[in-house]
Amino acid sequence: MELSSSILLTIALAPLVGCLLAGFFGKQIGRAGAHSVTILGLLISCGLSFYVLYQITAGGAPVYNHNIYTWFEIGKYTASVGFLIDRLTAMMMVVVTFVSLLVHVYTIGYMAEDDGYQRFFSYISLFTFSMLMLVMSNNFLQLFFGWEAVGLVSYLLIGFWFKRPTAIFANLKAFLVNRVGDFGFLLGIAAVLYFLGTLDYATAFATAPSLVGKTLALTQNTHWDAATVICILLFVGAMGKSAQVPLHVWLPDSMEGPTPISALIHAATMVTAGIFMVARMSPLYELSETALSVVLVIGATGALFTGLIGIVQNDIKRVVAYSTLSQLGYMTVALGVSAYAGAVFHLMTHAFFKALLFLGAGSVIIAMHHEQDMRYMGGLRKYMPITWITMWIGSLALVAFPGTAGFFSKDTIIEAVGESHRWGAHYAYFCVVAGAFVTATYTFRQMYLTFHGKERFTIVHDDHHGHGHHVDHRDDHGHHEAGIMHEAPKESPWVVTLPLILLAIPSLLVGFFTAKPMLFGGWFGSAIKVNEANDVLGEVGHEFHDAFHKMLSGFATLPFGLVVLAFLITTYIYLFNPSVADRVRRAFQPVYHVLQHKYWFDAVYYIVFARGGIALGRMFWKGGDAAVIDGVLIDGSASMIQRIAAGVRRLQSGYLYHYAFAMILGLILLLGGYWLVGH
Amino acid sequence: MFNHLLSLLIWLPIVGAVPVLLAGSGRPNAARWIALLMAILTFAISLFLIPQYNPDVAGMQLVESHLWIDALNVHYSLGVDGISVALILLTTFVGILVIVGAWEVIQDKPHQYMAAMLVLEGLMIGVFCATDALLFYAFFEAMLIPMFILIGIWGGPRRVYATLKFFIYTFFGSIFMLIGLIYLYLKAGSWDLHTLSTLPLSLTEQSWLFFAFLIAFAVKVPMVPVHTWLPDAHVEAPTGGSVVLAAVMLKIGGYGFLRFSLPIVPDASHQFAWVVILLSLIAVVYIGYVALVQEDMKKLVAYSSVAHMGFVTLGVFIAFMLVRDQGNTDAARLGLQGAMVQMISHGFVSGAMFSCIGVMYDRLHTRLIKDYGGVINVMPWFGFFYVLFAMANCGLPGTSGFVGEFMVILSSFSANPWIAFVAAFTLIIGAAYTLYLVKRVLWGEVTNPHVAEMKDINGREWFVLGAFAAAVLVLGVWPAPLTHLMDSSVNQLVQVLANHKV
Amino acid sequence: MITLSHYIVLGAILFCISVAGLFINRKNVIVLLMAIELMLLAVNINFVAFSRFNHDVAGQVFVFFILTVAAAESAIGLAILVLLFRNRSTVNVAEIDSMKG
Amino acid sequence: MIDPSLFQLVCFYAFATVTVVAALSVITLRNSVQAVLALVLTFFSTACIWMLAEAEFLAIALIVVYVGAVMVLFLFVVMMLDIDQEKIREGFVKFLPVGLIVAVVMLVEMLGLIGVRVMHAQTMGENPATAAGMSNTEWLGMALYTQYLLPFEIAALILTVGVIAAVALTLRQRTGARKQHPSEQVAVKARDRVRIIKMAAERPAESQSAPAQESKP
Repeated sequence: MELSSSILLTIALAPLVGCLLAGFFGKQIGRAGAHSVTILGLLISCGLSFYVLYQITAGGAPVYNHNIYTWFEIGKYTASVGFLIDRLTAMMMVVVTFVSLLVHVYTIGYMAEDDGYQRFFSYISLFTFSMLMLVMSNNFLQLFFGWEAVGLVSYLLIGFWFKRPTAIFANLKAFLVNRVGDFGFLLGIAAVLYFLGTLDYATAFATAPSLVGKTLALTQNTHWDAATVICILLFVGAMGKSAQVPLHVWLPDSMEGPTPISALIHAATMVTAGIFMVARMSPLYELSETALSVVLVIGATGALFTGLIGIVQNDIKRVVAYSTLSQLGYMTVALGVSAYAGAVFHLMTHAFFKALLFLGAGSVIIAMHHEQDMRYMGGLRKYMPITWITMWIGSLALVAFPGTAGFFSKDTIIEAVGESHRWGAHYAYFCVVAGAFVTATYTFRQMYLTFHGKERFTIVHDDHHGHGHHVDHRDDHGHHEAGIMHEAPKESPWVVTLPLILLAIPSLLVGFFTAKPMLFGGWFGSAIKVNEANDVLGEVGHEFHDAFHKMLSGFATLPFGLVVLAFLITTYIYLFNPSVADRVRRAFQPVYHVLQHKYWFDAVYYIVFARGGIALGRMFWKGGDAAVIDGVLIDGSASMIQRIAAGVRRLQSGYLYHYAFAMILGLILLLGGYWLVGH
Repeated sequence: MFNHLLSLLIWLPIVGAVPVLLAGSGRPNAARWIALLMAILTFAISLFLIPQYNPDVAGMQLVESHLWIDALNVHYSLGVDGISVALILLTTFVGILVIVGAWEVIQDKPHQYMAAMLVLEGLMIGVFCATDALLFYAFFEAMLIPMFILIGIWGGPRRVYATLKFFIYTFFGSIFMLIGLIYLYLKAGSWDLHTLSTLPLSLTEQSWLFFAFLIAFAVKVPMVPVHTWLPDAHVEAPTGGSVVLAAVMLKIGGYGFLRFSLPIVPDASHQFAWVVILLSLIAVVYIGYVALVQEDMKKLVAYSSVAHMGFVTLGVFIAFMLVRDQGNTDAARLGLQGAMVQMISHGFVSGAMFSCIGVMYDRLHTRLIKDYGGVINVMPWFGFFYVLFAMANCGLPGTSGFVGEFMVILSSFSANPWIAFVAAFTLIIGAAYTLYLVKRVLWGEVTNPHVAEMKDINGREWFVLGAFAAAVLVLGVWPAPLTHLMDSSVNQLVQVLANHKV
Repeated sequence: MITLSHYIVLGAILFCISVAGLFINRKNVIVLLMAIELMLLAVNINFVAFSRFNHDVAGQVFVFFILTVAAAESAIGLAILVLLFRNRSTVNVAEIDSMKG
Repeated sequence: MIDPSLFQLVCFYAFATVTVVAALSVITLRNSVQAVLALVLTFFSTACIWMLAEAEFLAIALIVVYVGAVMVLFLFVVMMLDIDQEKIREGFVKFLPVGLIVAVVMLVEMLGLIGVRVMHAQTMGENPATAAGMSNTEWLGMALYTQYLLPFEIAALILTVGVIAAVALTLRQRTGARKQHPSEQVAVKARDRVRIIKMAAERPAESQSAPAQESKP
């Protein structure tokens, strides 16, 4: 049965309607109204997404690829707005709407006391709409629309608490770094249009093989392979959006936004748009070994080195943020070895367990009254059991404990890298395996610091101070004394815990049931194209018989060994002998220093690009515009005329006889001239 | 009526200015209402252009022609193609909004202000309609007078400097155009643009004429390095003046390139296209950096206008590289369309940005960024519009600002990837200066006690900003009607510039 | 035998005398005005002579006109002089320089 | 018997000498009145020279208009104004060389251009007026009132304007002088002359009591 476009339109537009209602009529419909309409919109959208997924997988619906309307049509170039619904899209739609729905519900609890309640709901619904436009697009233009629109919402949401200087710094940074990526992305789209003459996916992919042998003369003598240029440019976009080294700097700072959006946007969905995009473009990427190697190396670097930073972070959200960076690196590595399905699969599982971890962290933050520093937590296990358990599930998935969703995706990636012979694959293999250890280290450290060990906060009952403090908690972020609680932490309300539970289930189970078809069964069909020679997943798949056996064999792999090692070390340090942590830190002071400063990326960027840009601008302005153009050319010519006029003015003495003298001199000269001519 | 639709459009606002003036300072409200009525009437009549103009036929339509000056063979001849229609609609649309925008803001001699606006509107429509070179020139120069008055009377403290600079700059440029036109007249014996476009000219002649036109239109656009009048003029101009200046007057430079440089001197334009392209790219990058460090909001937006207009000139002249060097007419059409869409879009976006600054200026009477901060706390609706227009200004897809830049970048990649590379730099620098502005003005705590007393926008301001927002969004989400309107004219233009004249 | 040259030479001499007068009396407006009258007279002599020698009436007609205009001119010139003297109490040209650039 | 043409030549030289000498005196005499008188002499002898050229009408006109009217005007002005002669003559010697050099150079150039020898040959020939059977005045009048009528009228206009302008320039409204304004006198109305003021019938209480107290003693 053919998918109907009205269903698809409803999926995309229902969140938009919710957004507009909550945003424009927030005052009229009130808080309850705002969350009701947006959640209703999301429910419709999510339900229909599941229906579409069902239709696509089991209902035998063919791939839907139709334009809704023409955006412009100039000569042979047309740009349209339309939907391409295949299995990849359907899966993404489900992930996006499902996580988004849960985040909506969670927000009711998390933002309960915030003034911008309606605004927040409006934003996240707008985000859902944008993200759906991105994943459902059937052309590059709409992809770019969604791409930038999610960037906009991300900008708005990071700066949601716009009174905080750090938040508005972070959102500007996020937008600009993303723009650097978009810069490449837009050029990539331009290259696609130039070489393939179309913006439509289907046509572009169909004609992609014609790229072979085409080159682009970037200088007189260097000719670049067309496919490589296109793919690298597009990947620059992915680097921005999916926070790959060296454009990763915005993601940790984006934690200035409220936690629900950290979960939704900066972990589960938006940041994976880059991964989705590369997977979508697999017919193009398969044409360029060079581009894939670039992807591979950049991803591998991110996977290991950003994870290392996570180990030294004390902010609970930042640990998760660096872990997101690292996991995005894993996905990128998978793309780099042509294991697109693996990347997308990890994207999906990661969406669940990382959203879970973020929401769990958010739950902890609520309980701690917006204290995010783990050094003032500890022992929360007994106060908030649901959060504790679900976070452990998420953590196990993150460290790829056999059987969890994360295990199937991550382990497959590691194996696939092992199978690959692409340039850089060895480096990548080292990175992802070492990364497994790093991941486990920061994850367990985080769990221990938060939920286990001694309580490192003191509860001071202070009724007179208590409630007012509670109401405007977000204003006094960072003001209140660290480690002083005015009441005991308690488990969050059901709107918070319900999404945790609902996310814990897929984090635990989704891999077990879907790993085989999605990874090895060619489940994605035409959506992902892998060349025969690059099919590392196929190689891995030979050894994959069923999920259960895979799970069992997972206990015997090197990465698992590293995880266990990390578990033992962290358990010893954080549960039994906390002083070791300090000793380790002192012993590796230089390394710690480097990690603490995040390899100085931020500092260098700030000095070079922000300060440098301002300095350059000032130089251009004062030196170029004010001094040269205005000073010398414009006012200069004016003042030169003035000076000449001042000189000429002296001749204008005002004395009659001077003028008469001039006249007579003229007469004499005239007569002299006649004289000369006459004789 | 339809036979003289264009004349009606030109003269209605100009004649309508008379009753506005007659209403006098004693009855300011009467003057305002009459002016609004005239503006709305003009807009309504301009809407008739849509059914009357047939977008599938290239060439001038709704033509009128009468002999004007016998001795010089000057005709009062009017006509429109798709490009003109789009620009006329933009003019009449903005015309209403500036009058509404100035409603209570202009308390000093409102009748004269409104009358000047109406006259300006009529003259600008005249520029877009004229198909006789001397008539074009007459409108082109006459336009300066009301603008001169607007800035000179209702302007800021340095208005005298700014007005003089504005006037002399533009006048300096157009003198060269006049010389060029006189040369063409002596050669062809006609001022008719179509006749001139078929006049054979040697390459040397074309080169001289090209630079004559370039100076005139480059000042108007404005292109680097003759852009410095714009920030000063904008800073000193009243809000309405800035809006019209940015939204419509700058477009006349771009329009002039299309009407004069391309058809009359195609070979020289091809030969010197690199000059214009280089200057356009400098405009995008250099001006972007300059905008980044501005301390005055209006100056910042003025500089961003220069950068955005760089895309117009880039799109126009990239077409030569594409058609002549590569024979890629489709990409050339894309580039020209992009330039045109960028003109229209920039009309909306910059007009909206200046209106926003006007809204703030009316409340705090300062344009310095440092005096603001945290405005969104007290003016949430205003903040919504401001962010929307800021996003349009940095070219976010879904807003009109994106469409033109997108098309131009796509087509310039076909010409030369490096051009696209530099042009696409606007994505970063444009976002940087715009959002840096937003950050310092909107976000943050309220630090200035005066900001705390600011009231959110009233119904009148809502109407102005809302109308701009609607235009920005509609054009951004669905540009096809606009591109269709201009398509055959652009196509014809591409044909023309493929023809060698030498 | 009087020839044309006689007249023209006389005219030239008168003209040069008046020019010299302009120079050496550069402060006295009255003498300046008189020198201008002399100059006009020199021109008139030439006109009369040419008219007579070339048998053309136009020369004498022009003398007539020049006389008319010169009379008007000196009347106004003197009026200005009187006015000037009334306001400035001087006819010294050197002191009348408010037109200086 | 003296040859008439020779006599004419002698006369010419005599008149010319007077003219030149008088002109020189105009520019050199210290006294302005004397200078004006010298100018009158210049004009008079020039008129004589014009007589020699048989331009009788213009010669007479010159004497009547210039000597009779304009020069008298000059004299009036010179005598009327109290001019400090000494100050006016300052710099006479200083500028003399320059003036002389300029004048001499010009004269040399002019004479050179005139080409005395070349034009020497052209003699007066027959009087055109006589040849046409008219007097000089008639001859001139025929041209003036037919062919040059419009310029003539314009000249008349210029002269009129000149007179009016001269009067307007020198006219002075004396302040402080008492004059009658008949028009105002006629236009006057009764209420401009007499003003009737309404006054309260009774005095205010305070001022009433004050005189009462005074009157007591």
